[in-house]
Amino acid sequence: MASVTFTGTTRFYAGNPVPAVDGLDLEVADGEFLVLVGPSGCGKSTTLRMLAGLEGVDDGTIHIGDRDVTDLPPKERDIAMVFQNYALYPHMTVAENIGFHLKIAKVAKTDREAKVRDAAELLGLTDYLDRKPAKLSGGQRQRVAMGRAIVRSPQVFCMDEPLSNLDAKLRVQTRTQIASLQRRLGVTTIYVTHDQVEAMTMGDRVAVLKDGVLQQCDTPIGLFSKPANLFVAGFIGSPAMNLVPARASGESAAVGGVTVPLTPAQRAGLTGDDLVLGVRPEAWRVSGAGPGLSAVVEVVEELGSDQYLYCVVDGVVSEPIAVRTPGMSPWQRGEKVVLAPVAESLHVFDKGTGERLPD
Amino acid sequence: MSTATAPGRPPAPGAHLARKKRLFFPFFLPAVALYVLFLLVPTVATVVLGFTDWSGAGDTPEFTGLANYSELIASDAFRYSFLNTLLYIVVGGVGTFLLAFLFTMVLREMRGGKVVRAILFFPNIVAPIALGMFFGIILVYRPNRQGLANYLLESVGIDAVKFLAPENITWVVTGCLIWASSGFYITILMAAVDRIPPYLYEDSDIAGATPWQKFRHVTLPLTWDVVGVAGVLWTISAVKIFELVFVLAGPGTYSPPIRSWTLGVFVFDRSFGDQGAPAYGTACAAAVVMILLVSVLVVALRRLMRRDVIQY
Amino acid sequence: MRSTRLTALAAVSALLLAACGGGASGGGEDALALPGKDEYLAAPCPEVGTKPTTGGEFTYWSMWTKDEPQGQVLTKAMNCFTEKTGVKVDVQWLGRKLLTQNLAPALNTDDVPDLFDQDVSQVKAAIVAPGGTQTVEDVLDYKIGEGDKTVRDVLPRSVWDFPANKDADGKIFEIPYERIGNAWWFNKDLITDFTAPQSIDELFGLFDKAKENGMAAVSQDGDIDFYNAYFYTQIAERYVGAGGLEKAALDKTGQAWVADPNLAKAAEPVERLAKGGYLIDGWDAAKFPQVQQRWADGEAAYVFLGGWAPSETREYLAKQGGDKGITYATFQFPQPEGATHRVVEQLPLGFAVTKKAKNPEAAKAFIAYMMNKDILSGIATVADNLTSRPDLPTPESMTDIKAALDSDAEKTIFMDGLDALSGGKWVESVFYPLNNDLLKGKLTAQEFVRQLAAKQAEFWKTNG
Amino acid sequence: MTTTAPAGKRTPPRKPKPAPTARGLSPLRALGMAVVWLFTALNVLVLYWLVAAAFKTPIEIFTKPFALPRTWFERGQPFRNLLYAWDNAGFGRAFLITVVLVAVASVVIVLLAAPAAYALTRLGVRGSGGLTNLFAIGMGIPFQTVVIPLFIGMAEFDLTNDLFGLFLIYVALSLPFTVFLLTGFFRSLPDELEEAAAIDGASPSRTFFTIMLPLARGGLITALILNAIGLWNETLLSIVFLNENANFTLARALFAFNSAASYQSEYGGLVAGVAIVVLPMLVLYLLLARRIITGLTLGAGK
Repeated sequence: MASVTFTGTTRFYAGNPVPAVDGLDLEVADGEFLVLVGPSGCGKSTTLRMLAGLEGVDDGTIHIGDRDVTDLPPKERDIAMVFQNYALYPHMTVAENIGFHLKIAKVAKTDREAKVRDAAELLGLTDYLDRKPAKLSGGQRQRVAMGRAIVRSPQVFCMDEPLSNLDAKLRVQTRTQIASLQRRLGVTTIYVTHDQVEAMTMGDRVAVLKDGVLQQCDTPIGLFSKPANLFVAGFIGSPAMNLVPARASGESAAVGGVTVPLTPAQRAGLTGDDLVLGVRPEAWRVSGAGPGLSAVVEVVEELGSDQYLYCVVDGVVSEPIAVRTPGMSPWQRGEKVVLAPVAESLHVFDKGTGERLPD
Repeated sequence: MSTATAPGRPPAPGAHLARKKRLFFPFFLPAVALYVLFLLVPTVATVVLGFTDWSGAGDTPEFTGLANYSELIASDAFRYSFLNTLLYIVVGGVGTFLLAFLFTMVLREMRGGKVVRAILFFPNIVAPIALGMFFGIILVYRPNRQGLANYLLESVGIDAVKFLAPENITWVVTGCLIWASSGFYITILMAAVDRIPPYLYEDSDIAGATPWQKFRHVTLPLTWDVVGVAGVLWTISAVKIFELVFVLAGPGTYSPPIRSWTLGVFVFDRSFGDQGAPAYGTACAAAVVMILLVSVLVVALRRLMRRDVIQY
Repeated sequence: MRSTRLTALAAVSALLLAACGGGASGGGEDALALPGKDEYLAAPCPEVGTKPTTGGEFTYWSMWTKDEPQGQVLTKAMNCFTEKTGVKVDVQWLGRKLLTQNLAPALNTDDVPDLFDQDVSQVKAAIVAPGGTQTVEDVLDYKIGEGDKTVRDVLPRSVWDFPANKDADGKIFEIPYERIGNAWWFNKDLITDFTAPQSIDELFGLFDKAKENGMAAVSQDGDIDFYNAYFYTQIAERYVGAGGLEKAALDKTGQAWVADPNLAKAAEPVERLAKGGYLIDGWDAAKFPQVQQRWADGEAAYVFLGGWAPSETREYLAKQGGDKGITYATFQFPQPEGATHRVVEQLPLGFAVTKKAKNPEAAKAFIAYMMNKDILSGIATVADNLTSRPDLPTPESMTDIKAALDSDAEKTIFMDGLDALSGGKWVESVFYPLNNDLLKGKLTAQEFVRQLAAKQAEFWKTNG
Repeated sequence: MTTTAPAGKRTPPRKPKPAPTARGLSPLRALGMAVVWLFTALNVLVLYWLVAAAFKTPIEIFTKPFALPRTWFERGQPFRNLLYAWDNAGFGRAFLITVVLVAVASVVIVLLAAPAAYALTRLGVRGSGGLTNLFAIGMGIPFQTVVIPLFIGMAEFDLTNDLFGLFLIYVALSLPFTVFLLTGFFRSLPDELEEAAAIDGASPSRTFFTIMLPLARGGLITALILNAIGLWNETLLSIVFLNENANFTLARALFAFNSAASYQSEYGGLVAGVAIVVLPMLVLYLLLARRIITGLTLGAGK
């Protein structure tokens, strides 16, 4: 086992002056499950492929443990990778697929077979060892891909969206399996996904990337409760946090008749008078009248346990504001309501820089 | 047109299919008629004529049973033709495919690979006769005025080679064949290689596979079916090699020495070729041998190459 | 632009056809051309002796190409014929392989030419044997446009009356217009102190001397089987006489080759030629005609070739763009020791008329017209070759060959007609491969005849 | 935690670093690279030689194979060799004949093969598979096998030494490959469009002409090009079936010219002749390389 350290790691692609990954500084602790998340094209896969040695590193370094692996070929890095498409060899049986890396590494046949059997047992694949991948279900294939990774007992797992080809139900199921497997094996894991639910549920820590730049790396709770900037705030959480522009005046900020107090630290951090208030859907108080933003309910989504209201607030925000209320609340479409944010759950961002203002 | 069916509902599939099927004969007959008339009937005729003695020119064919075949077996010219054809198919094929395989290992990840492929492919669209003439000129052995090939050899300090000497000519032709045709097979194989998902190669990279191991464990098994088809194509085209040999191995005016003949040259020589009255019967018998050879080889190849179909 | 000699060269046929006699000025090629070429082509057309009564047209498939000297002569002949008779000639310049590639297959159809030409022995093998020709004996009595002279009056009997020129009915099928002999050729400018060899030893003496002078002794285009065969057949004929080789080749047991020790003896000089390193380096990797061109370039002293040697090499030298010429000289093979026959090889080239010809009369009239001295002389003046009429002038380089052909020695067809046996298959599978090995020094004289005997017995078993 | 890199801090490298996998040169890879480049360079060299030699004198061809042509240019006759070949081998006429013959034949081949391939793949007629295989077998029959009976048969109808006869043969003998190639294309077309057309009330033949043919256009063009190349280069049949210079195709004329030019030491003209036959294909190839290559591989991959 070993830690993984990116130091100023940068990657360019031919013909593109903007780096795909820009000066990434990131440290993954030994045995940690780190999820890289971000929209497509954010550089998360590139980061993983640099770690695996499938991409060159144009600047900076990558260390696994104390070893500088920046320029090492993949096989010398002692990593295993699970691909999005599993990369199963269609002409090999399950057993051959799982044992392929060992075969290349010239592991003796009996030894190899034993390891393959162990891995198959661990993953419940024992009955399928003689099948070709084409004869397996999606979940089984996914497990074969996992088996191929764990059979090597590597120092690091690299997983590139390994669940994206599964249907929704299986995905939920498998994600817990992977997470628990990882905890059991204790192998440092870097896991790439574009699905923030996966990120939040699986990772010890989550690193959010955008345009090749690391936005924030923190525990799921940390990300949720203290998003470092507007991007992270909007990316984590579903429905997304409502971002309401406001104006600072004196010790408070005002928007559409609502006034919220600003801490001295927040005031000090402001670069101008414009700021953005972040309010999660559950942090609104809804009432028929009183102080707050007057809005009209446009859509009501009834989930039974919860209810989501999408409310239009004229002249304040262009997007409807999402509001979570308890299930079976009485709100109707077209109804006029007043929305007031809960002061202690407010997130305050500087509009100019997009950065979170300290509490 | 199908007014009988209610709007929004497809016409009964049976009716539609029956109407479609009526197209079959008008569509199929012209092509198949020409095919039968110009290819199948003549093939049968050739088989029949192979049992006769016939010199054409108003003469009538005379049934002679297997005489043509025993003449073929006894004929040095035929023996050389047969063995050379076999040599071109086997050695030329092995050489071409080895080269093509070597190229697939490199071209896959090479920059400018597409341009290189196009350049390698070019000889395939040149008329074989032009290739033959062209090789005839560049392979000239003539001290102080060497053809291009020997000029190059001498300019790097190697002694000129008598490429066109009869004892070398089969090998030279083999080389030329490989040169001229490998581009085609490289292209076919590379198209198959391009269909292999890149992540399989990435996984082998992570496993630490060498280029040979990647070829052995990924490229070859996953292109096996295409290799099989390409092998059949090679066999079919190599059996009829004619112009290249005729022009390259000989003075161009007369048939080349029998040592360099192929079955194609043999048939041509006996029917339209060198001196003397045509021996259509013998030529037909040799043509039958060509068909037999190609059939046997293709069947053998298919059997040899048989593998499970790969499904991704 | 048109003043350069190369323009002239490029457009040579056009210029010549247009009869621009004075045409191109002093270029290399013209310097090498025989005097009289321009005059010949520009000369007015002679009268036609026998005019065809029918047919406004006939078809002629030619063994020449348009641009070759013979092609130019024939073009002039056809133009004149058309001018004088109004009969058009539809000519196809098909080259040397017209018999088997064009004519023989066409005989299965009704689409045949009226007239064609090729050497007697090839025509006999490919066209006469399956009955594709009609006799041209009647042409012998056609007038040729020189008063009352007929073809028979101007052609010596030996030119047309010989067994190889007879069809199944014993009638002649070809009227020759060109006679080809063969000889050892050399350039008098390079070999100054030449004396004709009287024995095989003296011949090799010449070769040795050439080698001492830093030249290769003998040039030889080794990729043409029948060129390689000349050495052996020339010598062997002197031992066994005209027809002797054919007789040996027809022996079903093959034993004839070993029964007569002279046939092995005749191979000894060839073995000596091979093993003594007399042949020019690269002769065995030849691409015709490059090795004879090397002789023309002076890399080798001697070359054994037919009477076409000057016309082919002269054209080569001209096209090289150089301006050095050759003073052509020849000598015949010396009589080998103990040989009792005096034999000269010849190869008449002539016209034949197909059996299915639609306009035979016009074609035959043209044959007769071709024999007119003002037409036929072009074969000598333009094409550098011997005509079938002994009374016409001879190119200087041909005088020795002509003397040999006109001598009272036995005459035989080139290679004693071996190449026509069994439709050419005998030489192809029996003789050529072994002869090539002999000339390459892979076989001794004894091995050569022994293997010939064995191979031949095998051959006749299946080709009987 | 937050890092916002100042814009413009990083300048992209001239070319991105390759992955560490590509860097290690195994002996096999090194060999492969060497052979690939050697081979490619040789092909380019040979092409250059051919084009250059078409403008050279024989001495230049053999003594200075790499030099640019000079002599003919100095003499103001740069195209002398090409003109010579054009005039003396009858390439002018042959060129015209070949272009017309090849164009018409290729079009007719496709016109006949496309309906046949459609009938075999999409009409759901029983036994289609077997019939398709029957056509495929035709690809394996060497021309030499049928040329004698064909010649005799054509002679019966006075179609030897006749361009129409050769045209018929070209069309017939090209059908197996073309039908086979096109079955692949038609098979890969989706069913839905055909069904949609049927629902819209189009008759089956109308569906074929207005829906399926345009959809298979790529395949048809490929078939057209491949046949054109094949027929342009075809030599054996034209040797057998054409006797008169007036009828000669380019390859046939080149074959005749080859022997004549050697007798006449006409190396310049000879190379020029080769160039005249090859260069149009080169031009076509430069324009259509992708199409030709994908077409061929498609045809073979099926």
